[in-house]
Amino acid sequence: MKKLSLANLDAFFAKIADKQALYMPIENKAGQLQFQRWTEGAKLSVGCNTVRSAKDFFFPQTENLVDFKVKGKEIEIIDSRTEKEDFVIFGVRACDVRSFAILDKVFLSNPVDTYYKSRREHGTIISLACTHPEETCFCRTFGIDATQPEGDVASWITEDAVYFQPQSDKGQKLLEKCGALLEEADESPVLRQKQQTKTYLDKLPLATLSTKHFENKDQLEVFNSEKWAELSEACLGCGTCTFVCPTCQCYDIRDFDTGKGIKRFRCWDSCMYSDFTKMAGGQPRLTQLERFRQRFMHKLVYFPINNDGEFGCVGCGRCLKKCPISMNIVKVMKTLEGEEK
Amino acid sequence: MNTEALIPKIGVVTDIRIDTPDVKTFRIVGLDGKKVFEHIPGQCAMLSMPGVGEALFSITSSPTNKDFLEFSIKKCGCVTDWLHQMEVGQQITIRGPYGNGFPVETNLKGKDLLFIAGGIGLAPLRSVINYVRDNRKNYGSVQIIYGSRSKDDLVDYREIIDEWMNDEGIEVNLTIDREQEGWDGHVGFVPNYVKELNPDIRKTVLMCGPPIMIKFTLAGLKELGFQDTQVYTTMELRMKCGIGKCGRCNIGSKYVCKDGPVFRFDQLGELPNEY
Amino acid sequence: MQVNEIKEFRPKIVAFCCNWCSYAGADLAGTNRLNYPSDVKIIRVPCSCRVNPMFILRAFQRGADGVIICGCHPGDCHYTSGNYYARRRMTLLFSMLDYLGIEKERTRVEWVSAAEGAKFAATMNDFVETITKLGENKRLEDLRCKE
Amino acid sequence: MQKIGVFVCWCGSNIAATVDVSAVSEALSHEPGVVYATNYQYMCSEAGQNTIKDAIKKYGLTGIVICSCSPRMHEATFRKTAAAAGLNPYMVEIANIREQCSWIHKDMATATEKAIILGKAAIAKVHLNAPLTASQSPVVKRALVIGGGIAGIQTALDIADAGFEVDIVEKSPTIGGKMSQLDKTFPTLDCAACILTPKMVDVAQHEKIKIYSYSEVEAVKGFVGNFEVTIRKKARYVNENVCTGCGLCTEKCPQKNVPNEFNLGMDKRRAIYIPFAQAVPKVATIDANYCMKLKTGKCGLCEKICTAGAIDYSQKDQLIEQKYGAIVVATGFNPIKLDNFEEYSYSQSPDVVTSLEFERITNAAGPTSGQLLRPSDGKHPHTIVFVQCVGSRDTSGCGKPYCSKICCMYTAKHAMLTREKYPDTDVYVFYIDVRTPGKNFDEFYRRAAEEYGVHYIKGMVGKVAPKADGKLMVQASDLISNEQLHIDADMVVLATAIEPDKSARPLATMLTASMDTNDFFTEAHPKLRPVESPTAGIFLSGTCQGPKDIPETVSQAGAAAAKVIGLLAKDTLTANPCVAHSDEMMCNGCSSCEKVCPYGAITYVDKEFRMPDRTVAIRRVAVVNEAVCQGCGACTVACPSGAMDLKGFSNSQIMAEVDAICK
Amino acid sequence: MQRIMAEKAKELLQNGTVNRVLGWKKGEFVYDITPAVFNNTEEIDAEFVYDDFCANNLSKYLIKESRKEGKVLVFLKPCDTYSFNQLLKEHRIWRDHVYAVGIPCDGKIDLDCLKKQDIQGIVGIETQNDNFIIHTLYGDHTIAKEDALAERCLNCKSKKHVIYDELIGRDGEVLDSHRFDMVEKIEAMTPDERFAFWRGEFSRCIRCNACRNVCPACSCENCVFDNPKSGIANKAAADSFEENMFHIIRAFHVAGRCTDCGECSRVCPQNIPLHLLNRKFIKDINEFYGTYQAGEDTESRAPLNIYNTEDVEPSIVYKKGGNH
Repeated sequence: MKKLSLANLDAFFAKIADKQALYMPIENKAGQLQFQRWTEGAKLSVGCNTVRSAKDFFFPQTENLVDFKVKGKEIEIIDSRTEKEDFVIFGVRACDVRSFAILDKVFLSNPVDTYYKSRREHGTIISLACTHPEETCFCRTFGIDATQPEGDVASWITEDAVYFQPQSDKGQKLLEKCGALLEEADESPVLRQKQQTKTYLDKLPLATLSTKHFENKDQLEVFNSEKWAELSEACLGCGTCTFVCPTCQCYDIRDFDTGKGIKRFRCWDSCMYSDFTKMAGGQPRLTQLERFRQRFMHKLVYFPINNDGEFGCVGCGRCLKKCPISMNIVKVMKTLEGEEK
Repeated sequence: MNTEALIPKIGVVTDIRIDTPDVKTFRIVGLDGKKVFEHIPGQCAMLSMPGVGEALFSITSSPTNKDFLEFSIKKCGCVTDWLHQMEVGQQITIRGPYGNGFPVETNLKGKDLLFIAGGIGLAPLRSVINYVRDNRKNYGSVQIIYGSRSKDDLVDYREIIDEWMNDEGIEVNLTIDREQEGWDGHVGFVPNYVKELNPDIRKTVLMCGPPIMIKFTLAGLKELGFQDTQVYTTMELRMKCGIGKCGRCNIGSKYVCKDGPVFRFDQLGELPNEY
Repeated sequence: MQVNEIKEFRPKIVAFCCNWCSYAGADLAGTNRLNYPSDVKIIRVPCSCRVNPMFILRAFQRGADGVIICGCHPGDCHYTSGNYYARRRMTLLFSMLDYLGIEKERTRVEWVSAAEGAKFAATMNDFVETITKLGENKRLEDLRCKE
Repeated sequence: MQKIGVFVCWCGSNIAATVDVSAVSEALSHEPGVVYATNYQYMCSEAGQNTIKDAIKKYGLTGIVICSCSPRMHEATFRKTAAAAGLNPYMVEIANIREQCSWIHKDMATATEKAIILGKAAIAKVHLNAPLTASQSPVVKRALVIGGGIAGIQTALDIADAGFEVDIVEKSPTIGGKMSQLDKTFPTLDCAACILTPKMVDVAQHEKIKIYSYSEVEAVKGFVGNFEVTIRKKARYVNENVCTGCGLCTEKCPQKNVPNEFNLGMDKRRAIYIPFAQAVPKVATIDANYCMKLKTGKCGLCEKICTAGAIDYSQKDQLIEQKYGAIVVATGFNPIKLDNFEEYSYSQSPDVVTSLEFERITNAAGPTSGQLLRPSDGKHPHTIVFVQCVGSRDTSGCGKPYCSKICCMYTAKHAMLTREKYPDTDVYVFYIDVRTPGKNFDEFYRRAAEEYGVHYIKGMVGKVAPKADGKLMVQASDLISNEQLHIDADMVVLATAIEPDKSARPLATMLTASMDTNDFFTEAHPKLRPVESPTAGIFLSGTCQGPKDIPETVSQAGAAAAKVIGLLAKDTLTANPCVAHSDEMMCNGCSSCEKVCPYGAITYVDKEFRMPDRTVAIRRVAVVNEAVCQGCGACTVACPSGAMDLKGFSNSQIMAEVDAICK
Repeated sequence: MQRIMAEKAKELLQNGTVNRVLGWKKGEFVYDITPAVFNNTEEIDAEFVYDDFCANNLSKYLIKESRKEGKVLVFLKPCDTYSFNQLLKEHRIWRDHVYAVGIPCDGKIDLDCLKKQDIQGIVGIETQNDNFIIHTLYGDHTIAKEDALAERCLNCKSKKHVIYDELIGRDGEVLDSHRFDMVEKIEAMTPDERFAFWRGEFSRCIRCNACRNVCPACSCENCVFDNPKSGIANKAAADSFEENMFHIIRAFHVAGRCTDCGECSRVCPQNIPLHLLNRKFIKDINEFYGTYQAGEDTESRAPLNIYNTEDVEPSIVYKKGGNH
């Protein structure tokens, strides 16, 4: 374990930012935490989690896939990608780090999504242990330890220092580069902090939320539950939950005619949108009930079926905070479970 | 498989055949004049005109055809409208092949096969039929029951008459929905015709057509004594990426573009009825 | 003169003209051989009230540097009231664009009658000059549409 | 995709001198969808048109772009050319490279560059053109004239003389209107009754004209060529067909104390009455507000004495439905109420009268049998003050902002006639301006002032106050000599502003015809279409459109009739196919579009829809009446959902042009 | 209040006036309230809630609910009644299928106000006079009510119910609010500052469409931004232009129809002050064409659907509209 005096934090950031882009949670104009590029004088904010998840780094809101030029009957295909630059994300919480593993299962499974892969390879993640979990947090439900986050480097911020623990070669190399600022340290302050945080985690209102009901579940049984109607009743069909979710990865591919050529891009899409599955031949999910059900079936049932029981949720609690009508995965889980009792 | 799954290749349209008033068959080769890729019968490919859109279509030609790919496409939307007004020599983009295809080298081998198709549903089956015809010794008897609204709406009519009907060991049963002048064949809906023909229940069924036809034919087959495990179908649902990632083509836990489009009915039975 | 101008900025200007007054006014400017820059391209619409804010934004997206809407003088609308509606819509839209910090001079409404060929030409000369001074539209551009 | 042909015209040297036409046709030939591009000296010539026709046939063109002069010049020509070759005429687009390119630019390079861009925009548009067919609707060969004054009478007669059926709806028991109340007419001083009553008789006797007197328009549906109108025929308790108009009942009726509206309440009539001797139709009407029989059930005298047996106390209002091809509004005017003008003491002194009242006083059939007598004491007045602009040109909000137009002249007439008949009378006229723009008008005014010795004083009357001796103290200012005047007058006559009849506003709503803020009907175009309402099939006659005198009214009435005849002469109407269209799947039924439509072309229906979730829902959706829509496009922008679009100038077409221009 | 409302709902359900009730339902925490339809008295007893967190404007749900069979009881706060009225005016709600009960509102809490004051881990909230006592995992906080209220409530435009079938409590007055202060502040900026301000705001937009989907004025069957045929359909705001366009066009489409209920800003996950766009239009309309409050009545014509021959010219923007 390495230790960095808090007084040296900016120097540490400057050292990293010297060679590559460095991102971290910084308060924006709206008073929200947002991953932003660090520049001299920017202030790291660690009060709570960011509003948008860290998935943007690897799966941005929109990205250009390929360009076309059309002339007469001929088409030219242009792969306009350029080499990505290396970057470091500091301050990713345990839940968000886990979300990368979930996204990996989608994007890195065969056939590999090279756009995602390239970003993934260029990014180094310095995670940060939580000290003041929020009432909406329930990462423990999915077996995540908020005090011991995954990532290339794990970090803990105490009153006077930051402690680092490399967890991958990439992480190791990053720390080596900043070796001058770091010193070997005893991990007892970290252990003390973990202990303290655990007492909070135990007290969280959702501390006892369990996925048991959904483990090895027959998909038809959950699918056919009568509770979906009531749960989806007030859903506005917006994409807030989807877009703040660290694991939602549905996308749409569209063409944009610039007048000088065609740009094919992909962008976030939401299964909550009424046009998500609309196609020339018809619409298989006709009502908001079906679309709402799809989102939660995917996270709680389909994803585990296809991924050795791993759920498509990391308990970050963003949707609990941001849904305009306060309907969320916790309510869905509790309601469906309650039905059985 | 293509290393850049989302970046297409260029295909050149070398032949356009008008099958029915709203179905055309397009022959496509690569820029080098060769086949763009190899495939398994039942697989699909994503065709697109930049700026118009991208859509997934079954490959209609058989893998045994070494020269080109063919797609029979029915006009029913923005992309297909555009494809229908193309002329020979037009370039389009193509990527694929996608999906599992029919188990022609495993489960179907040595079996007596019954093909049931309605309308444009013949398109994916034609690939299998021609594959079977070209590897005749690997399969048992072949029966094809094909129906459409009218004589004019029978896709690949010439090929059926000139080639399939002349093949030994292939029984072709055609039907149209309503009486029509110049038609002395069977008249009636496919599900009823299947029941009338009362096929041997040891056959393996490959079925494709409009949902309503599938529904009633399946019920009819079951009445005759067929099991879900004997019947395969293929679906084309709201696919966008073609590689199981964009998240819209799933039926329950299965992605049509990746785990399908060919499903056996016993598999579908375990999935939500959301298709 | 010509030698020193290395890269002269030529604005792209879209003019929506109502069929009955302003388009005819533009025709009259032509008939009288009145000069105005070729940067102005006219789109004929039945009435100024046909101009949807969407069109104006679309023009800026596609690289226009200025958009001008010409209609019959208030009270003279061929359809009696179209320009009155256009006037309200455009006033509010322009005010909103200004509120968003987008140069207000890039959008304009002028009433030009079928007899005012000279006014049409003068208006266009003036508008082109204004836009040329303002320079390229940067605040309401779509980078994808720029080469 | 369309197969497009591009035809670039040289227009001799008009275009070709400044625009490199072959460069244009060459450049445009590479645009998507263009299968043929050429240029020619004169595209509008027969040879040029043949080039187009041949190309349409040879290349199977589905759309053509002509780069030439303004579409205002030759769009119709080329549309016809296309139609002759079997191509829908609305698949033609014109790129204006003459008026808007070659004629305004001097430099060939820039002009050519611009011409190419204009051509590209036209090509981009024509890609999205759709064949349009003008809709046809039959014309009901019958006209309705609302209002039976001189305007309505003249319009009806002119239409009927052309051989079309006309109905007049008049809300009072007789036609004739305001003109029937007048004595003499300026500037010729001929007798109003002498010229009006023969016309009224003509109307009554015309086989093509039907009069619905004592009737009002209740409801209007439909559109140009095909209006469905409901007329309420009010109960007059007299069988019109039987009544001979002998007038016996009107002499015997015991209820004698009813204010006589024909004489503006200055004398009395009976409860059963004929408004005046020459009334048409000359039948009696029972005033239900005063008739004892109808109010209390007692009396019944008129029924007893009527030899024709025409009295029918049980009569009810009758609703008549009739179809019309055209409607003429001729609802006329009224003097304004003088409640806001207390300074003239109109409500306090009977000797302060309006000009119309003065007209009755001087009329031989009036309350004083034509003797100029003061209403208060029946004595002959020796000093009369006329006040001009009472409520006209008044921006204070008390009166009307406009000039009532007729007052200067009738005041001159009154002053002159008074001086002629009673030379011993002093006549003063207070005016702001004297406006005499009409044939022989100024001569007339000058005669009044110069020959007849009328005292014209430029100035305002500040106050009229009744004095104890029965005289009226008129306080006024003389603006020329700049002094205050005090005149003791026997009578004061107020040239009261006129305003549209109160029935006009609800009628305009029924007709979806627009009105200005003063409730005058607006014209389709103030200069070019002055007798038509913007709403197709609705025509304007007389003072409902604005203040005017009799000759002007009559000529406008004739003009309106000519327009109606022009409409009714057609068997069917061909509508402009570039009209608005609502996509009912997207329509919210919010009524925004209806509100901005100047023609009332949009209505709403509740329609059953199969919703995406397979349920059936009833939704309110807009429907555009293509026969009424004129294609301005106001609705398309008012519609937030984009359901409303304009054929021929659709959102996508205009945006394609924008794209092409900005490329 | 909650008890009175629940009693009223049960009474109307039992006497058959209505067959269901549109109200708010409790959540997991104190603040996560969900709009819900209650079909019987048991459901009301179990889950019905009305408190300082019931912020949702229920009028938009009536578009769907009023088209169903039977009559629905809806509880409307003063500002919600304006939306309800506006929707009635646009024929979007079937009036005879709705029983509207006006309820008082003292302003609703904005959770972000609490979070901004570093209050997190909220597990409970109590009201004490003019203060809230907030229990969190990390200790209690006391804050003044005023510091917890949403901006729209601090600048409440009206406590008057413009339409209802029945009113619970006393009706309030139209208030003299300061809701245009921030608009004026922006107007007073230089164009460069304004541009920077809005770019900063819009650049955070993730195009989740929450603002649109929650907006009672955005009641289109098919939004132009979802309709490929509209020519401006866009899903992602792939360029800063599209971010601008979405918000400009959306604001324009609701101009003259927006009642300033403030739901758009409430639901924006990125805290973009969308109400400042709507208020700009409202302010301009008031200044140019006379004061107009959408939803105040059902008869008046929307300012963009009417005109006056004496209207100001668009060039007023050059003279007036803000700082240079």
